[in-house]
Amino acid sequence: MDYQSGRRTEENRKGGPSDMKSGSNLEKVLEKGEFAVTAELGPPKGNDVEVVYEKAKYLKGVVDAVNVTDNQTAIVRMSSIATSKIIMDLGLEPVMQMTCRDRNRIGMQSDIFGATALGIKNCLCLTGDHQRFGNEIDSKNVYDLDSIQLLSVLKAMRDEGKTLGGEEIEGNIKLFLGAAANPFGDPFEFRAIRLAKKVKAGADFIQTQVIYDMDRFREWMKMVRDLGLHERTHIMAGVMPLKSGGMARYMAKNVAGVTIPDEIVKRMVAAPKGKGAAEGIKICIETIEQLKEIEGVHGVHIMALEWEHRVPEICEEAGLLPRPS
Amino acid sequence: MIIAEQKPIEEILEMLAPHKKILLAGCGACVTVCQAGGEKEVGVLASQIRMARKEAGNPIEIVEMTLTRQCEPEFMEEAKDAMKDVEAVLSIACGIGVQLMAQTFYDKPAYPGLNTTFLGLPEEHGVFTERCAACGNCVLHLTGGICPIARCSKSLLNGPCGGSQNGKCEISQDVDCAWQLIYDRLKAIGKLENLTEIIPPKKWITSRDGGPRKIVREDLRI
Amino acid sequence: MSVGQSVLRIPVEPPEIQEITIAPEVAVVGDHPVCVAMADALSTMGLAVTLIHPYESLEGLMDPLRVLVEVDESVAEKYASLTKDLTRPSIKVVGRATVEGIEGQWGDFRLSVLKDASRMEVKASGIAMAFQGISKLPDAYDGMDVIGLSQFFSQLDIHKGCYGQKSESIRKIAFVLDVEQRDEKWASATAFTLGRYLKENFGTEVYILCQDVKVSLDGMEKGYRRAREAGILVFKYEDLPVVEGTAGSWTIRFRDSSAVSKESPWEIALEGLDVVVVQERLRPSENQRNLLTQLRISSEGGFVGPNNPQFLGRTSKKGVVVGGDTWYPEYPTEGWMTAQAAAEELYQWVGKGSYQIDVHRVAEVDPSKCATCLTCYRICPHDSIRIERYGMRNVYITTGAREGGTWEAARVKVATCDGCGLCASECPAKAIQLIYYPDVEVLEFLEKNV
Amino acid sequence: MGSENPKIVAFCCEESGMPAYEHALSLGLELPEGLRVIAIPCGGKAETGYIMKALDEGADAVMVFACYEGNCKYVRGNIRAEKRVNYLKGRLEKLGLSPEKIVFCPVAPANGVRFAELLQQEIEVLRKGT
Repeated sequence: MDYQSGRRTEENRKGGPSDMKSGSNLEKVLEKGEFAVTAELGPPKGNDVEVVYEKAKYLKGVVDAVNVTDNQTAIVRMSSIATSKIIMDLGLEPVMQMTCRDRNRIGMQSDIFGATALGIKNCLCLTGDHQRFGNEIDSKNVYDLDSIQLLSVLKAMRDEGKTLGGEEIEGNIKLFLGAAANPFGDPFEFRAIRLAKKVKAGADFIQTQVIYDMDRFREWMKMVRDLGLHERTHIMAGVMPLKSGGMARYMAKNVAGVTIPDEIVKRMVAAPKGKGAAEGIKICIETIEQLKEIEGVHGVHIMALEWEHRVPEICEEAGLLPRPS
Repeated sequence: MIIAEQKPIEEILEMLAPHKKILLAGCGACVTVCQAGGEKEVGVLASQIRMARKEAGNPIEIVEMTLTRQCEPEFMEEAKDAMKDVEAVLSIACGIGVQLMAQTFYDKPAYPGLNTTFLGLPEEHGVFTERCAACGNCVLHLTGGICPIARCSKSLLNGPCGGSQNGKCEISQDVDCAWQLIYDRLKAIGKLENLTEIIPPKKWITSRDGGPRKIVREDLRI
Repeated sequence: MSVGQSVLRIPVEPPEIQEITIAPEVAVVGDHPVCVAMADALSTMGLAVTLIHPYESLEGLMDPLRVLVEVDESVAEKYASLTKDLTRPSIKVVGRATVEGIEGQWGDFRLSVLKDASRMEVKASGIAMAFQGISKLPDAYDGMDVIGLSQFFSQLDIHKGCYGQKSESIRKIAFVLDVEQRDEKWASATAFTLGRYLKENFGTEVYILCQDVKVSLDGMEKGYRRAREAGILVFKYEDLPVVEGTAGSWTIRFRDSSAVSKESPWEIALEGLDVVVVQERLRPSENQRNLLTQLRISSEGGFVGPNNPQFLGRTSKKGVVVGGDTWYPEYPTEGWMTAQAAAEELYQWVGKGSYQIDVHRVAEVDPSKCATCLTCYRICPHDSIRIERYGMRNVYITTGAREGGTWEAARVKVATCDGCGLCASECPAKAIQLIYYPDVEVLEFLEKNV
Repeated sequence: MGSENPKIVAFCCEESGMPAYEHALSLGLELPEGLRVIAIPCGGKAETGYIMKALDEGADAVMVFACYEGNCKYVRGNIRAEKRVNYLKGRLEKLGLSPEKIVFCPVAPANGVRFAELLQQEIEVLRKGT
């Protein structure tokens, strides 16, 4: 990694010779108009690097970039920056996730300095799950910034070379900025407006919440296209293979922000014993096939948490391989 | 108003363990209205403490009194005589009252009998909810009169997070999603365009984050 | 050591009597035929009555009785005499009008009335109300094409014996009663009367399914017998009858427990029914609920209408009565009875001119302690402590016998206070005492005797 | 003391508890020696303060005799009393005392037998507890 590239010149301040925002692989794939594929990797609940190695092994070569979660569901894990650096050294490209829950603007900007210095080029800005869900429910949350404000701060750091406080940045921040969108949250009519705000704030790409309810997603995409947002950002649709009928039922009932239509739950429940996982993967592949056909969808984000080893097979079956190099 | 609730009785008994005679001081303002520290609660709590101590074979004497307001130095006078004969005071006012007790009667311990909980209102008789976070920089004109700082679990300023479902917050079905309320209200008053504007990062310096706050009004100083 | 049993009784102080004057004028409000009967009764008692109703004419107000007037001669008789009597000068009829708000207390109510798009104020010492209810099909039959009893009642064409869009008379009809509310006699009375009328005039086959046959209502025993004689079949069920099919060709299946022992009821299927009428649930109308809320009288439970088995017409607020089983097209005989009872109840409050009040047997607020927390205002069952607009502010107010004017603390309206002590026991500031029975009596008794 | 001849403070609603007590007397039923009867105009007048004061003064139990649900002359006095009793039971438990020391007893005005029975039941409960 060329740590010297951080030095700012008039040339790269404008975005560099190639006019790329970050020059990341994900950015390249999306800008070329290819159907991009990302996956997700949850860091270990400790410092056991072997866990990261194991998961990364399956993802290498089958996806364009890998999201590294930031203490997802408020459970304490290895930091997103460190894990990102580790998988980078293994030859994968990380999308470093950053939530607003745990750090204030000082901590977040500082971490961005550090992350970009380490060569991390993609950052996904998230609000973050409330700590009520995690294993430190007594903690104090921060939410100094919200995800939209975080996007605008990082955009200004990149494009204007200034911190939120207005200080000149020593060096040159190059980042491909992402944000999440949940087409299934409420109020539904507000969801596209919120996406517009994220795009306006600086989201270069969007990864959506997992999609099972295609009808509602199509409706949302229509609202998105009506606002012209699909041309101003790259929308990557989230998918997650269901592992069993029980999981389908549980998620349909208990996970806020996820809706699973009855017919999918029924299909999962009806699957013969031992075949649930296969059915889940089949549904996932069908979903990807359908998503490819929707105007404005530029890629998929496969969230197979603790199931990283099934990602290659999903990509293969869904005709997403080989990935562009 | 300030909403408070009584501390668990075990905690109160532990605080009072070293004492044989105390003043139990209620407050006639907010905590009376929210039914946590008025004269009635003084009586009930005093009986409760006495019973517990009697049961433990270590009786305690309790002087009961309810001050007009525990947040005004002048009203502290009301407790002056009573404080002479007691070892300590258990105040069932908000945290402000306990502190003023401690400050006024400097040589005697002042214990908090309540947990001061939030600024809110009774949604119905007996149900209190938080409404204001005293952030020092009001945004209610932008958010349809519903405070996202106090009422959104994440104090978000630019709309609901992905966890908003059926009008409820992701943390609990008992918590309304503030941004759903804001959306509905702005829709009702035809101001939905407020939501398309990005509210920039908040200046938390006016909040507790800027250090203890103080207002000096020269025009009022006597 | 035992001191033996001891008792603390509520002290009986010599009463401290004050006299207040109540003007003998009342307002009768509502859209129910019972209003007419109440107005009639109150006026007969010598009170000045203002009858406020939403219809063009009194006939409109009496309209729900239209069908029964034609099928029952006793109803027709009463109907005729009522509408005639209401031309009396002591009754002022305000038609095309709705009451939007009520303020004040016993002896001093002020009704805000909207008439022909303009507002007027009506003053009254007491109020009698009777509203038609809104009907909802029982959950078990909701969403089906069956019809509610009150709706059937109002849509029946009495001359042709047909109902709804159809022009030929009904061939086969079943009434399913007692589905959710078991003790409403009006429904049985209405079903039996209408059923017999259809049977006798149009040869309709009539089936009545109920849980109990109610004969306690005036004339019901006779009505029941005549219906049986006319050939109406009455069944008793325990498990809810199952209704199948569609309008025009219904089938009802149930187990009849009337004829044989409970252990072996008959399985019965009634087929080819044109119409199935179901006794619906009736709820107070929005207008009534609104007025009851303003008067702070509970409309669900509490002391209103059919939920008030002990005192016909009485409510928890002094000087307000509700006309009997008010929110349905009740059978007139019952209606006249409740109207009479309500009128008599109201007469007690406003008919005597002057009233003696024991100002001792009430609660009193210490304004220096009151935190204006509204607890007493919220809990008072008689609405003796309330907030009203005074000038531009909401203040606790009373215009009671003891003191007048406004007050920056809660104040008890002496005239309406019954001295129950609920406010005193809930007051978080301990600012309220019962004058006749202060806390100290109880506390001293406890100190001495326990 | 307690278990031998427990002191029971009975708050009796004028509309139900008191008539039931009088009825029990008129029937010549045996009522416990340690009974202290306090008449109140409505069950809802049994304040938390009264109940706690009675226990604080050394009563072994406090019983609130009020009307059955739906029968309160003052609409919800009996319901308020029952809620208060339940609330205080919770507070007693936190003190490590038996929640059985406070009971809410709906009773009909003409049921002196029931009144006496309820007292007897409470004495049994107290005996078992000690």
